[in-house]
Amino acid sequence: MGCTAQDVIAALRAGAATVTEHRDELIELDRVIGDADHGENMARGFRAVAAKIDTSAPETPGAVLKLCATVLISTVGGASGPLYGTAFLRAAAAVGDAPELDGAAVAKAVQAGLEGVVARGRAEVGDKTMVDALTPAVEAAKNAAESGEGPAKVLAAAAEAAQQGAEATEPLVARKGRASYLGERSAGHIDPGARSTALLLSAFAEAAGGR
Amino acid sequence: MGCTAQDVIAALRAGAATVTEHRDELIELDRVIGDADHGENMARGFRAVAAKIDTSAPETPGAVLKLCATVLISTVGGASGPLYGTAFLRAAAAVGDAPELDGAAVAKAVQAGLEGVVARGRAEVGDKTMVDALTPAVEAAKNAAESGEGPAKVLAAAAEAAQQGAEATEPLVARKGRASYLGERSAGHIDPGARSTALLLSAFAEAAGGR
Amino acid sequence: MKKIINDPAAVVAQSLQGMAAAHPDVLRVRTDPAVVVRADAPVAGKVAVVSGGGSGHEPLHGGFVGAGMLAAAVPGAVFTSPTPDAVQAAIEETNGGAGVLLVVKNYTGDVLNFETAAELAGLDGVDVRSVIVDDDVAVKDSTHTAGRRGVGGTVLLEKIVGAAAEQGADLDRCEELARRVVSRVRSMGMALTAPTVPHAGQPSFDLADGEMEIGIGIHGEPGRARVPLTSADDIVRQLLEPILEDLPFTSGDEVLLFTNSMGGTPLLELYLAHGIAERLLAERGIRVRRRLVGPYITSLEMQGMSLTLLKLDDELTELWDAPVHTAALHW
Amino acid sequence: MKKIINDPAAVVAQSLQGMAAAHPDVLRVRTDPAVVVRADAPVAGKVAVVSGGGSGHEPLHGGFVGAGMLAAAVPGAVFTSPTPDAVQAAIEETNGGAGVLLVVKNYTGDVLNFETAAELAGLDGVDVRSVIVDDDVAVKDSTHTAGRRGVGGTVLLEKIVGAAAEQGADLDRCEELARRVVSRVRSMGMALTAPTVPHAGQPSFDLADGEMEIGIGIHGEPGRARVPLTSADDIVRQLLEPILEDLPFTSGDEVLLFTNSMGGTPLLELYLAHGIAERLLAERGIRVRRRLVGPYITSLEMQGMSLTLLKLDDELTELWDAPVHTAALHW
Ligand SMILES: Nc1ncnc2c1ncn2[C@@H]1O[C@H](COP(=O)(O)OP(=O)(O)O)[C@@H](O)[C@H]1O
Ligand SMILES: Nc1ncnc2c1ncn2[C@@H]1O[C@H](COP(=O)(O)OP(=O)(O)O)[C@@H](O)[C@H]1O
Ligand SMILES: [Mg+2]
Ligand SMILES: [Mg+2]
Ligand SMILES: [Mg+2]
Ligand SMILES: [Mg+2]
Repeated sequence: MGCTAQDVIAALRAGAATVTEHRDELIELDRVIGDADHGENMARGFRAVAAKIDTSAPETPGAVLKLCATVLISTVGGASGPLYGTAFLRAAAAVGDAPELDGAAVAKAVQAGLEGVVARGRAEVGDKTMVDALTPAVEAAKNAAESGEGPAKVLAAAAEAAQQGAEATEPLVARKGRASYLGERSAGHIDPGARSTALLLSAFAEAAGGR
Repeated sequence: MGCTAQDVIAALRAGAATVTEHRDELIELDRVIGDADHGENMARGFRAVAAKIDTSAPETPGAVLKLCATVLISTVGGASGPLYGTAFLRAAAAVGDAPELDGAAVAKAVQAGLEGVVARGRAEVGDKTMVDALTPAVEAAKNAAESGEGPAKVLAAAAEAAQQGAEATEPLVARKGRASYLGERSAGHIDPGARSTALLLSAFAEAAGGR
Repeated sequence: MKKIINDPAAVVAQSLQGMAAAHPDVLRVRTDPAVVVRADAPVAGKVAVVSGGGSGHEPLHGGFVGAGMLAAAVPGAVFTSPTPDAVQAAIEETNGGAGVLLVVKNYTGDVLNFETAAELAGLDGVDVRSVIVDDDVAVKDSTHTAGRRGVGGTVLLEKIVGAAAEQGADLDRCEELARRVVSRVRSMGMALTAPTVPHAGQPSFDLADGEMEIGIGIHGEPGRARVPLTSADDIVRQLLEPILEDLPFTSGDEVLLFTNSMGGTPLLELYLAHGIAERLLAERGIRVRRRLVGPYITSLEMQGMSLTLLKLDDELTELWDAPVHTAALHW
Repeated sequence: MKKIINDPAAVVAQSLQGMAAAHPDVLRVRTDPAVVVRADAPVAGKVAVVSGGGSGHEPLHGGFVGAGMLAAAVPGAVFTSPTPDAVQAAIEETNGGAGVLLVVKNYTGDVLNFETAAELAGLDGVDVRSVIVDDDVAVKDSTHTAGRRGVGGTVLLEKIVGAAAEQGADLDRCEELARRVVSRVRSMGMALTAPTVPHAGQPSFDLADGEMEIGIGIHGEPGRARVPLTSADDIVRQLLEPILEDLPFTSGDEVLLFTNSMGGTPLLELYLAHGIAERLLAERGIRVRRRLVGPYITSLEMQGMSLTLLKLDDELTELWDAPVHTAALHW
C-alpha cells in the first residue's frame, strides 16, 4: 500500500523514460521562448539519475529522493537543475527516514518540493514557470490525501492538476526565467518547465499505480 | 566614313551602357564559376571611363583609347582590369595618332588588343577566357577589313564572332582564371570575360553603325 | 544542421580538448567536471577571478583565462549554465589563499548554480564573493522579474578586475571594482540570423529575409521586437540610443566602446558599424578613449552585433591597459 | 541578403573608416586610393612588407598592419584585387629607403595588378620585389593553368617576414625568407555555407543541407567537389591528408598548425577541429611546435575552415615568436 524505496526508484525510472521520450518536445517549447535546452537538460539529468540508482541502492524513499536531488544538481545545470534539485532535496527532507510513504507523506513531499522551488527561484503563480504547474499540483495532492487516497491517487491528482497548470501558462507573459526577456512576446506558448513538471508527476503516478 | 575621336567616345559610351545593363548577368556568370564580381568590376570601370571622357576631351581615337585604358587599369582591379586595360592600351598604340580610323585600322586595333591580353594573361584559345572571344573576333575583323569594309562592318563581324566564341566556352574546362580552380566543374558555363568581350564589341559595332 | 562536430553531446568536451592543445602556455583544461584553468594556477596570494556559464559564447569565458584576466572559466553545456560542482572545482583549482571572486552573468541558472557553489566553498573556509553582471538594456529592469541579462559588459569587467587581481588587489577591492564596472556599463544587441544549438539541431528562431531581431541576448532567445532590416546607420542608432539614455551617458563622458560580433557577422561589417558608433558618440560629445572590436561574446554562429559602453575613469582605463595574456585578449 | 551595411558600393570604404577609428595607435587609413598603413610609416631603414588583395577576408590583410608584420595593406573591392595605383600608393607611404617586399596571393588579378605597380615603382627607383604565395593543395599545380591559390600560408608568411623586416633584415633576406615560407607551407579548406558578396546580393553557391564543398578557396568559388557532410573527424582528415602528402610532411617534422575559420564557423567548432588535427599529427609523429587558431583569413560570413601546415625550423620559429603589434595579432 505505502510507497517504498523500490517504488520511488521505479517512479524515477519512469520519470527518466518520460523526459527522454519528450526530450524533443521540451526542446521545442524552450526553443520558442527560451534557449532550446530544457529537454536536453532534463534528459541528461534523469539519465544520470537512472544510472546512479542502478549502482547505489538507497534504502529509504528519502534517501532515493536525496540521491536524485544531488545527481540532478551536479548534472543538469541551467535554471532547472538547481530548481528541480532543490525540489527533490526538500522532498527528501520532508519524508525523513520513513521506510514507506502513505498518500499524506507523498502530498507533503510535493508541497516541500514546491516550497524549495519558490525559495530558490522566488517565482509566484502567474510568472509562467514550473511554479504554475506545481502549485495546483500541491493543492490537488493535499485534497486527495485528505480524502484518504494512497500514493498512486495522490500523484495522479497532482499530475492532472499540474498538466492543467502547465496549459494555463500559455497565455501568460513571463516574469521569471529566460522567457521573461521576451516581454509580451512570451505569451502564446506553454512554459517548458511547467510541462516537464506535469510530465514527471504523471510518470510518477503511473509508476505508483502500475504496481 | 572613318572613325573619329568622337566616334570612339560614342562607342565607349555605348560600351558603358551595355556593361551596366548586363551587370547582373555578368555577376551571375561569374558567381557560378568565379567570385561574382565581373559585372560589378566592368560596370565600375566603364562608369569611370564615361565620367572621365566627359571631363577631358582627347582629340584622336588613339588618345581616347589610351584614356580608357588608364581609367580601366585604375578603377577595375581584379583580373579583368589589367587585361582590358592592356587591351585598350595596345589598341591605342596600334592606331597611333591617326585622326580617323578606317576598317583596316579598327581590325588592327582589335588584334593589338588580343595580343595585349595574351601578353599579360598568357591564356591560349580553349582555356575558357576572354581570349576565346577575342581570337575569332580578330580573325573576323581582319577578313571584313580585307574585303574593304568600314569600321562599322568590321566591328559587327568581330562582335558576331566574339559572341560565338563566348558561347563556345560553355563546354570547356577552364585552365586560366578563377574558374580553373573548379577543374571539371567549370564545364557547362559560359566564361564571364568572354561574354563581356562580346557585349563590348557588339556595343561598339552598334555605335559605329548608328551614325 | 551544418556544423563541424562529431557527436552533439560531446561538442563541449572535444572543443575543450582542442583549446587545451592550442594554448598550452596559457591554460590547462581539467575534465569531469570541465574547467579551464590558467596554466600557473593557483597563484599564491592573489585573488582568483573566476567566471563561467553555458558554452557557445566563445571566446567568452575560456578565451579570457590567463595572466591578467580570469583564473578559471567554467563551461557548461551549450547555453546551459554549469553545475555547482564544476564551479567548486574551479574554486579549488585557483584559490591561492586570497579568495575568489565569481563573475556571474545574470541568468537564473547561472545565479543559482554559482550561488550554490559559493555557499559550499564558503563552508570549506574559502572567501568567495559573487558579482552579478546585468548590463543588457534591452530587458526592462524590475524586482519582479529575472532582471537584466549579463552580456558584453562581462568581457570588460573580467579584463579590468582580472588586471587588478594580477596587480595584487585584495578581494574587497576586486569586488568593489567589479561593482563599479557593473554600475557603469550598458549593452544592447541585435541579430540577423538565429544560432543553432547542436543538441537541438535547428535554428533557435526563424527570421525572414528583410527582418531582424532587436534586443536579443546571447542564447538564441528571440529579442524584444522583430523589425524590418534597415541600414547599418539605423541599426547602430537603434542599439546606441537606449544605452545612452539608460545610464545615462552624456556629453563630456569618456567611454570604452565595445563593438561585438555575435559570431557570424564578419569584421568587414563590424568595423563599418563601429565607425558609425564612433561618429554618433562624437556628435554627442562623448569621447571614446578605448575600444574593443571583434567577436568576444558570441552566440554560436548567429549573425548580429552588440554595442557595449563603459563609462571610464582613470583607474578603469589603467586597468584596461594593463597587460593581459589569454587566448583571446593579449597585450 | 542580410548584412549590417549601408550602400553595398560603400562597404569597403566605410569599413576602413571604422577600422581606422578602432586602432588609432596601430594604423592609419589613407583614402583614394584606399591603403591601410602602419601608424609610424615610413620606418626609415627598414624593409616595408606590403600585401593586399580583395576585401572580404578580414582580418587579412589590414588586421596584420603594424609593428612586426605588414607596413601596409591594399584593400580592393570585395573579392576584387586592388588596382596598381593603390599598390603604388602603399609603396610610397611605406618605403623607408630599404625597399619594399610585395606579398601577393596567387590569383591572376592580384598578380597582374601588383606586377604593374612593382614595375611602375621600379621606374621611380624604388627597390620592389614580389613573392607569390600559392599554398592551396586543393588546386592541381601546373604551368598551363593559373596555378595554386594563395590562402592560409599568407598569414604565416606575413608574420614571419614582417618580424624579420622589423629586426632590420635587408630586402634580399626578406625575399629569401618569404620564398622559404612559400616552399614549406601548404593549406586546404572546406565550406558548409557560401558567402554573399554585397554587390551580388545572393550566396555565391547553393549548398543543400547535408552537403559540403571540399577544396574551396576564399572567394566563394565552389570547391573541387561537393560531398556529403560528415563528422569533424572525417572533415579534418580530408583536409589534412592532401596537405601531408603534398610537401610531404613526415614523421619527425616540426610544424606550425594553423586552424582557420572561414568566418562563420564559431570557435567552439574550430577548437574541436583543431584538437582532431593535433591528434592526427601526433599519430604520424609530426610535432606541433606552434599553433594559430581563429578566423584570420576568411571569406565574409562563410562557414567552413581551412588547415595550414608550415614546416618550421629554428629561425622561422623565432621569427614567429617575435613581438607583433597589429589589430588581429598581438604578442
Ligand atoms: N525563477 C524561477 N522559478 C521557477 N522556475 C523557473 C525560474 N526560472 C526558470 N524556471 C523554470 O526553468 C525552466 C527552464 O529550464 P531550462 O531550460 O532547463 O534552464 P535555462 O532557462 O537556464 O535554459 C523554465 O521553463 C521555468 O519553468
Ligand atoms: N589569364 C587570363 N587570360 C585572359 N583572360 C583571363 C585570364 N584570367 C582571367 N581572365 C578573364 O577574366 C575574367 C574574370 O574577370 P573578373 O571577374 O573581373 O576578375 P577576377 O577573376 O579577378 O574576379 C574571366 O572570366 C576571364 O575571361
Ligand atoms: Mg532553457
Ligand atoms: Mg570575378
Ligand atoms: Mg539554458
Ligand atoms: Mg574578383
